Amino acid sequence: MLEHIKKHRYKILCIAPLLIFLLIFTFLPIAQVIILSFQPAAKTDSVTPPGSGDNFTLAHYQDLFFQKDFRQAFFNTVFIAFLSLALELSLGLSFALLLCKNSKIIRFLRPLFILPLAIPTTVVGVMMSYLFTASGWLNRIFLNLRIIDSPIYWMSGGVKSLLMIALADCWKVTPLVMLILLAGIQSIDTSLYKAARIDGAGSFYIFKRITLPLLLPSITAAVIIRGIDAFRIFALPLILMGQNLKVIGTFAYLEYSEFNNPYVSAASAVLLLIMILSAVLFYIKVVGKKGIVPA
Amino acid sequence: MADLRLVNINKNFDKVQALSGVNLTIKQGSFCVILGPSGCGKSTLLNLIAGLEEASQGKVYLGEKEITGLPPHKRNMAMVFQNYALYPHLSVFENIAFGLRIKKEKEKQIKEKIEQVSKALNLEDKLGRLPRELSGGEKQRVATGRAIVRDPELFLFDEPLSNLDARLRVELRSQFIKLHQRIKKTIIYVTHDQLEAMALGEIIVVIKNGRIQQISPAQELYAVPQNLFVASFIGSPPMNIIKFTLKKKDTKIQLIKENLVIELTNDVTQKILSYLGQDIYLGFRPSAVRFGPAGQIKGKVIFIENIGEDSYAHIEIIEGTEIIAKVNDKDARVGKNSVNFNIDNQAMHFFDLQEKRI
Amino acid sequence: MPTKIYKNLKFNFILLITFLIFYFLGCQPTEKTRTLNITMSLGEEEWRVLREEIFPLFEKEHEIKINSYQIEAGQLATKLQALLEAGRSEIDLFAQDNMELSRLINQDLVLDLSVYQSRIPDEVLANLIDSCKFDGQLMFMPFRPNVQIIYYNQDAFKKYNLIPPKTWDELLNVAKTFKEKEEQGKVLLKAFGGNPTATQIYEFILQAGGDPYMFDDEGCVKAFTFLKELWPYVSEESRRAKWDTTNQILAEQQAYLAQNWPFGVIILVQEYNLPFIKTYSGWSGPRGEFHVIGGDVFGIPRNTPKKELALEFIQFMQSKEVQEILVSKLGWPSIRQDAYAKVSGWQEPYYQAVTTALKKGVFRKNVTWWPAYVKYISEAFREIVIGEAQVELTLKKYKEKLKKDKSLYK
Amino acid sequence: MKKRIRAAIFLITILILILVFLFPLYLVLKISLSKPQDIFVEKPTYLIKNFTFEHFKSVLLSGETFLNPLKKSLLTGILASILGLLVSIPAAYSISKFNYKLKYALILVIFMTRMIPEISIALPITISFIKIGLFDNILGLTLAHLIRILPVSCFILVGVFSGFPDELERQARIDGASASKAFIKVVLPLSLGGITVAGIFSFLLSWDEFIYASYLTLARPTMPIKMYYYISRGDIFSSATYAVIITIPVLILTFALQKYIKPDFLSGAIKG
Repeated sequence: MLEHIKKHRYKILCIAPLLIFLLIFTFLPIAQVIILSFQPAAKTDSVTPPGSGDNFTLAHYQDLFFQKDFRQAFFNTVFIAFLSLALELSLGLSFALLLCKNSKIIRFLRPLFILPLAIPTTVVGVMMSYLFTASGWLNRIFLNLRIIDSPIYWMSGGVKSLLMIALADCWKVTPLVMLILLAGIQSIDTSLYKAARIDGAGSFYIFKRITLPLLLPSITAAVIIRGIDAFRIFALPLILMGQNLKVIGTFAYLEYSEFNNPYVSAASAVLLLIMILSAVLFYIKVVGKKGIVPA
Repeated sequence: MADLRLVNINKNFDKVQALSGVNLTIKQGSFCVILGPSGCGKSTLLNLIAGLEEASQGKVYLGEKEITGLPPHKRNMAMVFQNYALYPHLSVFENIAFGLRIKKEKEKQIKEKIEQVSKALNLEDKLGRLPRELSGGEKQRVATGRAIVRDPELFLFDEPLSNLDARLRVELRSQFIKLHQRIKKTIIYVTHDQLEAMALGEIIVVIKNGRIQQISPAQELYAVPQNLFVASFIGSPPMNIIKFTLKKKDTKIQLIKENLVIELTNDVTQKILSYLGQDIYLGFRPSAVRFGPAGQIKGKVIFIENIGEDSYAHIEIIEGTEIIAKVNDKDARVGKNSVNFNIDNQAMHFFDLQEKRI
Repeated sequence: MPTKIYKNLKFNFILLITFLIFYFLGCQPTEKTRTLNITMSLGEEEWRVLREEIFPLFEKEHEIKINSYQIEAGQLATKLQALLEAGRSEIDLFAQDNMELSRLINQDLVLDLSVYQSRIPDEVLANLIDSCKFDGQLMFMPFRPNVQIIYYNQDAFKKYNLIPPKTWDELLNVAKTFKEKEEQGKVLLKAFGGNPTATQIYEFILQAGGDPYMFDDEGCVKAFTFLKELWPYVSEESRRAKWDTTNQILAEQQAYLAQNWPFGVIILVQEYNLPFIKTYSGWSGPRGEFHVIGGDVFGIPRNTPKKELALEFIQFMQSKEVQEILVSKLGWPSIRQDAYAKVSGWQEPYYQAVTTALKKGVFRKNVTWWPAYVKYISEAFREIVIGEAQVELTLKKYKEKLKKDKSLYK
Repeated sequence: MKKRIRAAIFLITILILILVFLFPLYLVLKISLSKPQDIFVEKPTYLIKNFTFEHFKSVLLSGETFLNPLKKSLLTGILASILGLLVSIPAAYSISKFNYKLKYALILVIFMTRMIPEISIALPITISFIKIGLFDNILGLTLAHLIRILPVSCFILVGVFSGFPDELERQARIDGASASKAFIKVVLPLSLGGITVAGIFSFLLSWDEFIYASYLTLARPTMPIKMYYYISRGDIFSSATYAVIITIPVLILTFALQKYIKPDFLSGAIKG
């Protein structure tokens, strides 16, 4: 083992600062949160730093599963995550396909598509509240275009609000997915398209049998980066729906800041961590090697 | 039968004139090679025939049917690319079967055809592999297999051997010839390697800057180059070309350049008499040099290249002008630095100042 | 091309680093002079008056410098807790919204001030002092009472010749008229949940003679039944209505009648100068007119070394002289009976609405489990008023839930 | 002829898409530029009726209350990006040299830090920051922002360096350069584009960060905190103006360096 380290001495030296930083400033706090989630809710006056009580309890996790609130938050999170991921991938892919030509105009217009990525989430929250209110712009446009005859009450909870949050999140992040997929598309050798066209393939067939499979590694990259953040959504649901529609992120925040229950908040955060980790590992197993290393 | 006819083809990409005034007829079943330096428009011509690119002006006919605007998959042609263009994510079997799957042929039929083709190209044990696991030669054969299995009307090869090592190239060349004899379909083969062109092509089309220089069988191309470019491009080592002034001294016709004087015998002179007093180009192959004490031309040997059973001497005849002469072991005395030689008058080529053959 | 860029990039890269190091070394303020760090959550106009006219008086008298910082009500508790647990005391005195006090108590972040009750001037209203107590312990000091007033769109009311409603029935009638005339509800209720919704229901229950914390007594049932009856005629914007969005809804004329804190006057009238916005104290229910008294209270972080200076500052702020500046310049209701000052011109009519509402003011009993109450009363509101669930049964259900959660609090 | 029509249709669809896609941003711009009486009406118009710069004037000329947050946000953003790059460039370069399995595992471990809600670990981190004296100053906020930045910049840079042909570096080593020299002389200059992209993303992540900014600032708020102040007071004009001001530097950044944003830097470690 020793000479192995000696051989890679230089590499380990480079990675050290990164891993040390991450260890101190993220792995330790995460460990603290995990420990907190198993600590009994001792009747301490203030939240003494965790690690003091050493015994171990699953009370908070049981408590979570019996809470209708948490089950609802769990469903909302999964629903929003999958909906926004699906939207982002399909929109991102169509934008990428549209913008992959390198003509001068496209190169000029492409940064415009990157703009939403640059806007802070607090600003996006404000913008979306202009759009999605009962008398907001979206209803007015739909009414003018006769798509709907009476205004949709986006903020009244239920599937409509979930769709609203997914759309808001997807608006800000689709550019990132577009850029990742654009990278994948532009790395495909164009002579493949020529060969396929000569073999008699139509453009849809080419997309299905060549572009898509070769894009799998980029799709994996997009799913992993976005998937993690989609489950972890917090700012948008809080700004747009507050306590009316909870996702695990807002549930953990409110449980801690409003309802003075740090243990349950920590437990819900840990559950979210386990959920994301297993989702990512499951995806990698399903996609397998060909989904990760480009052909 | 379906001859391929290209009529007054022009092709330009915004400012660059890729093809201009191309008229070409390729008889059905012939092995036609399109030869030219890189960037002369030969690949553009091939893409145009395949339908991957559209001609700016002009028409393309296959037999009686005009196919100018027809999309590639309606032309029933197959093409092999320089970088093979194998689908990296599909196995060799799937790569070859790609065209058949599009035509929705039955699985049994596909299996049979691929068995047959893979046996012919000895790829039987490679069918399950992925392209990146194959060697250059194997990749090349898979690309060819993919073209053959579709049994197209016409084959297009875009410099398929340029990425391979010399020995493999020679081996695959013979396979192409055998392939052509077996399937008797038209093959249009693009290359920049004139040796390959001479070896393969029944008909060779030489192109430069988008213009056809000459269309003729290999031997005629070597023996009767129609212009200076074809003359210098065909044959290795290249033909010696020197500009002389044509003079008449009492009854003798002479080629004069500075202090070098070459007298020509009468049988050669009829066709060049009209150029008396003007400058013309004299071209002669290295094999046309005849050493001997009576040689009119005196020169100094610079070095001798030995490549296999014949070797070539680089001789400087006048200040700054060198020629290459083929030397066989008989002329051992060439080792000395100064030497005399004559040029076999029958093997002389003459070109006017417009580089046209006289 | 890259190497050329790389050359001068490398040069100004180093330049930037040196500049940054100098800068951020230099910007650590060295705190030699005696200072008092206080935090509040005020509007820009309010900050200007305090910093230019009030703080200098105290600073001259005690030769100290006051550092005043803006912290949102929702973010104060977290900062105090972080500072306390890290053993640092950056904040010596804070003013906090009296709706957000329970977390400060539950996490034991403030100093018990009972022993200093005698320092409060006698002119300060007695019930105001009681509102700063938790289980009889004086944990905070009165700073500024506040009460919500009703904003209404004068033009709209004139158009349908309606008068601002003074009773529940008139309110219902006004709501029905607007709905009928403009096929969209124009009376705004706070349905977003959280403190805005809880405070509104608290007032309706008081007006129906109930005890809000009983959750399911006769008054509560009457209040919820009325709200259930009113809801169909209410503006759809109510779902997103809370204290900050109400101003926008009123300004955009999506609603013609809405209740909100007086800070809306400055924004709607002074900043947006909307002529049609008028105010009055509000309506009364079957058992009379009641309004919850909100506002801010002073608190002292447990670990501050400058407790004495902070207490002197509180006393200074409660003095007659300061109260009169606050009344005249900002139209704040005074905590003293004897602070009579003329409210400046344009603010006068709006100030009237605040004083009359204050006369009908009632203090919310301070309980540590207020957040749990807010959570369940909001859910009850959503289920009964919006979801049209049965009143008594649902209230009982949430009463049980509240009882179970009380154990989490002190 | 057919080709030109297709190109025209193609361009029109893109313009429509841009219009639809950037409509929310236009809304905020419209509010920040129009007079109150245009906004506070039953049916506000689509176009800006009468222009006014008074909101921008009032914000830009408000002196310290505007300049301080801007200065802090800009400095924190730049410092965080530079520190982020200084840490992640060497690390990403070594990670990109491992075989794909190990590389993938490392990337997942680094991304583990982003799998827990930011809010849950924000408080313990804030407490430890305050303990070591990093309260309310630029260094503290920068280190806090690095927590968000490092995983992303590492991911991008591993992608950039994986795509880098090894022959160039080997060539430099043959010419006598030591490992670090080869890296600085050959690899760094040529992957400058990818590093810029990582820099831009780092700046973006720091520029719009809210949670750590609200926990770790007292006297000197950052731009998002300042903007949240106006949102929570319901003052839509100042919040819209701040929103536009917050977006402008990023707009300039992306446009100025867009030739660097060659998309293939973003395919991440997966390009392998």
